[in-house]
Amino acid sequence: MSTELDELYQSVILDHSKRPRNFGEIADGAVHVHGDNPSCGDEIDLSVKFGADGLVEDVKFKGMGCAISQASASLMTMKLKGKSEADAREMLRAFHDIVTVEVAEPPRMLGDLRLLAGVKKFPQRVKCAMLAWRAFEQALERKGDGPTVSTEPH
Amino acid sequence: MSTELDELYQSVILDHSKRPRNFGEIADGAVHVHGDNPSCGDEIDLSVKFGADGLVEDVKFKGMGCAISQASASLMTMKLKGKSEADAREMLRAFHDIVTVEVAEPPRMLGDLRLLAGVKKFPQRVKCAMLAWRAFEQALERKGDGPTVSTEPH
Amino acid sequence: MTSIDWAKVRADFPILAQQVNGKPLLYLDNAASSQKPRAVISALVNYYERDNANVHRGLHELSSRATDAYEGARVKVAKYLGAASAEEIVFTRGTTEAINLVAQTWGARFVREGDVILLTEMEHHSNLVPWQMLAERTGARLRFVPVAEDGTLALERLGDLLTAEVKMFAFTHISNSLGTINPVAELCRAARAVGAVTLVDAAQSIGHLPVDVREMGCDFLAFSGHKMCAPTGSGALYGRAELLDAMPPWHGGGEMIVTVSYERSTYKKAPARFEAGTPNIAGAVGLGAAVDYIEGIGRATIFEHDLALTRHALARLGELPGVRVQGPRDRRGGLVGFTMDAAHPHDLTTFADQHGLALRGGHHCNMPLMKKLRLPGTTRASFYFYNTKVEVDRMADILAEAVRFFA
Amino acid sequence: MTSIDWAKVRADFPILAQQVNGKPLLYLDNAASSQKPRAVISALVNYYERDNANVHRGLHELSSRATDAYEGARVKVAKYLGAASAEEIVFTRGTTEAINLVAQTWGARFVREGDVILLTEMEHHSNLVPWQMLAERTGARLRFVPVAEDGTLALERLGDLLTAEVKMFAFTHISNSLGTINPVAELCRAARAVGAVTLVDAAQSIGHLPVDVREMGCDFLAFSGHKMCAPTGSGALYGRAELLDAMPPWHGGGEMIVTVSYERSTYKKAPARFEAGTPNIAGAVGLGAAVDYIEGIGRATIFEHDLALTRHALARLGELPGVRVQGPRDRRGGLVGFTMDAAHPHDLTTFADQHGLALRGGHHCNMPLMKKLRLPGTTRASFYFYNTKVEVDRMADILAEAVRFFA
Ligand SMILES: Cc1ncc(COP(=O)(O)O)c(C=O)c1O
Ligand SMILES: Cc1ncc(COP(=O)(O)O)c(C=O)c1O
Repeated sequence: MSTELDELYQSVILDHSKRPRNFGEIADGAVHVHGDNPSCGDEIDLSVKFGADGLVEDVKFKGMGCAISQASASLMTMKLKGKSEADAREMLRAFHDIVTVEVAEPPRMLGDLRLLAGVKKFPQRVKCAMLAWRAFEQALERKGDGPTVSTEPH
Repeated sequence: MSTELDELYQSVILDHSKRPRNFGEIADGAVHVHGDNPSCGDEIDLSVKFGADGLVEDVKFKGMGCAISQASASLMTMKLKGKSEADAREMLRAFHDIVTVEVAEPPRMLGDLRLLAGVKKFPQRVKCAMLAWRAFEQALERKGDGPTVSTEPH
Repeated sequence: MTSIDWAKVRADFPILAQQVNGKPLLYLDNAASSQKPRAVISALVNYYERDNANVHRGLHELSSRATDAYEGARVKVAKYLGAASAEEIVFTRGTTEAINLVAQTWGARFVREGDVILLTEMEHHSNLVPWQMLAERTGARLRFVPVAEDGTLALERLGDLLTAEVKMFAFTHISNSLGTINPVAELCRAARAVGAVTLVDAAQSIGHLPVDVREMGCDFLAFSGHKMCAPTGSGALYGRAELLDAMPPWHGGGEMIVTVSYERSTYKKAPARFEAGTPNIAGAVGLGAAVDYIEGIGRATIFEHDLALTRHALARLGELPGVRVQGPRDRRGGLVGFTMDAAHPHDLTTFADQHGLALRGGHHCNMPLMKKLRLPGTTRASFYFYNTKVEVDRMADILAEAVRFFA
Repeated sequence: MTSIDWAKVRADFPILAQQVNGKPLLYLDNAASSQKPRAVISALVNYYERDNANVHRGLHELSSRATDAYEGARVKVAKYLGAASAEEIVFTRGTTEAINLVAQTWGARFVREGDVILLTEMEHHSNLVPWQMLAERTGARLRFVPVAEDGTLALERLGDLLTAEVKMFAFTHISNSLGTINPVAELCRAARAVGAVTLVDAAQSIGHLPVDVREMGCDFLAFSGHKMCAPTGSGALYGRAELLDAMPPWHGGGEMIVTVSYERSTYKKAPARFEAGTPNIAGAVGLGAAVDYIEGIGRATIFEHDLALTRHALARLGELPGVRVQGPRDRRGGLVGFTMDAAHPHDLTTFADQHGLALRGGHHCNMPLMKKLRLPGTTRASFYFYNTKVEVDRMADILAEAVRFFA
């Protein structure tokens, strides 16, 4: 068996892809973002609620797509809750690093997200791993606009 | 020296191309046809006057183009005068034969036109040799229409 | 039966004898693009090493050879399609360009506000988007023949849909995601009865089974060379002479004109009218070589071979838990699209690739169909004559392993 | 000076080592199409023998390799042209397709009745007819910068012609019949001053001298691969990102869409927006190899070499009675168009061919210019870096013989 495959699809990842955490939609007061990868059809609807203190109060997602995109979204929502914008951005940067380049010691703050490091051996799958994060990045950009209900056109 | 070239450009041919016979236009009562080879820019304006008896009474041409197209036109005008439609068509057929295929004994009625047999070694030049003849063929088609002054669009 | 030595045929394809990710390459992405036999690659090399020059404009030896090779390829393609003459063949980059050519030139001349373009729900984006654009420009409307539950066209709806307002009926010969073979002759007959022009998208059928435009009775047919052993960037539009000659020119430039002044130009007849500029000469030569190669095997023989593999694949896939094959059971071409409960097409394709198996996963340029079928895409295995039963078995084994892996 | 071993360079071109009509081939029809070095032919063979698959859509190894090769070629072309990014490069079949793309998409969006398209009197049909068609569709008018007696543009007229009504100024970098090198940067500057968009036809300059879109300051630039050692059917349009992104899509189909429903579609940004369907992948890969090959010699070096041959040719032709060279004395590219009193261009070209010499005779897709110059066409010798001074002498000897033969 291919060890690259085993690293890519670790049991935690398959588990998150099958039973995603924080799956759903935040009804009130959240920023909603739609994201997709047109070439593969992966889609995500992300809702992010920012607290009065500017911290990420809640994150939920709905979506369909491959195991990598679903697991990445699920793990992301778990890790982002309670983070400040600065920390969240730092996490985004760190996550992008581990799925694209060799990182000797992946930062501990990424927690189980580090299990997605196997993606870097599969360059065509990086966009799957990044889908939820790109949506979150957009949510950050629109944080100032206050709660939205519209979805983002591509 | 290439014998093919010597056969193609016999002195009679070069002579006709430089001093074409029957060069000009028939003022009255003639069928006028314009012909060209768009890919090489050769052009001909042919005027043919048919007698009351249906014979070719007079043929003149004006044109510019390569030695082959000019010599062929010049020689053609000389040979066609006084011919019946049937003879002229026969001549057209016979001439097309000698410039495209090996003909053991080219018909004597072609006279000096037989000198153009060298063209068959140069397939791209066949359309040069045929330009005047195609125009003449059109003139025959329009013989019944009576004299025209219009030129043929491509 | 046929007496083809398939192992020898397979050896004509240098690319197949390689390892990918440590495993022998098992190329089952033929519906996306086929591989090229040595005969086609050599035709390119010979062209560039001996005959290369620009076509039509030259009076020197290389130019004559290039022109003869290019026009000779046109004659081969015309015969291959059963066209009445080589003048009915316009060389294009492929299917997509050919369909756009028709939508833009035929469409500009013949389609008006309120007219209907009839398509089917199973069209590739290349036979859908050009018509959407034409509809937007002209105010014409699009209608679609539905795809029934079993993956075939709902032909009982044709009577309602194919009305006198329909100016064009454009449909695929073989669906690239479902594998459905459409009854093209019947569809063309029905269209003719209401005076509609037909365009057959032959991208998936061209190298796979006998295709004869006069038997089909179509007005236009579009195909790509790269799916039938020919070079990328080659392909053609077949158009009935009468229609081609009634169409306005497309691109302006060298080779398609009769006379040019600064103010205006006059244009040649088809096919030159639609081939402005220096064409893909070597591509056409390679396409001619591909025609010869395929005819050397025989399209009926190829169809039989591909069908046998498909049947075997259907049988093997049927044994796998949670695997559902899309498309009809019968009358299908040499491709199989399926879903696997345990794995999304992209995960499955990545898994397969690690085993040397080239499959394709996704919407296959059939987005609206996938949406209608409520599928996030499918995984597709598509066969060609160089594939073997042993390869199909290997594929099935890899997929069985995937079922376990992703369970 | 440079230290190129030109004999070794010449040996890279297999086609040149042949006899034509019993004489060594003397290929001087490079302005029509150049020959291909082994490096480019091998790039094609390697692509088809190792990496061939469809691009972009696949998650398997061959598809990744094909995509990397294709997109890698785009990066090479972008660098070769000095573009700001690879997104500014749209692959096309060649110059003609690139110009038609601009005339149709940019033209549809930005040109209105009464607007002016400014061209020059020396444009190739490919940079004239597309604009005539656009003018006809939109009611725009065409204007022409005259060609002066000496074969250069009458730049003193530019002030009158380049008014605020001019939306597009499209001109050739090097004239393919006169050899004139136009002052492109100056023309682009003048156009910018009145807010006109510029398109440079680089068909004749692309492989012959340094071409840098930002130094030129042009908005669009079109070229053909087949004139710069690359395969037929390859080429590109450079467009400033801002302009490309403002243009509507061109052909509809696979690869250029973001979403498709049965009713409507949304489109990707450039360059994908303009590359519907499967592209000429191998053609692009070959173009990338040609860029590498040419950069290995150096474009400044090539220019120097071609210029030396041209000067020598001008000197030798000057000795022949009744031979008149067209075009300017200075600032000219590596081609020489001339007339010979004794012989029409077609007779001369046939004569040359019998001596193994490939020349081109005719209007060179410059019909209106030939009419203006009252020429029935010219005979053209065009040089490339694999030609030698000895070959130019042989050409001159053959032409001298022709003068005697046709006298
Ligand atoms: C100046 C010029 N423009 C445009 C073209 C057209 O190029 P292509 O036929 O490769 O599209 C040519 C070559 O024939 C040319 O010389
Ligand atoms: C049914 C069908 N139509 C059209 C196309 C488009 O062909 P191309 O991309 O070669 O233009 C394809 C292939 O992708 C296809 O399968």
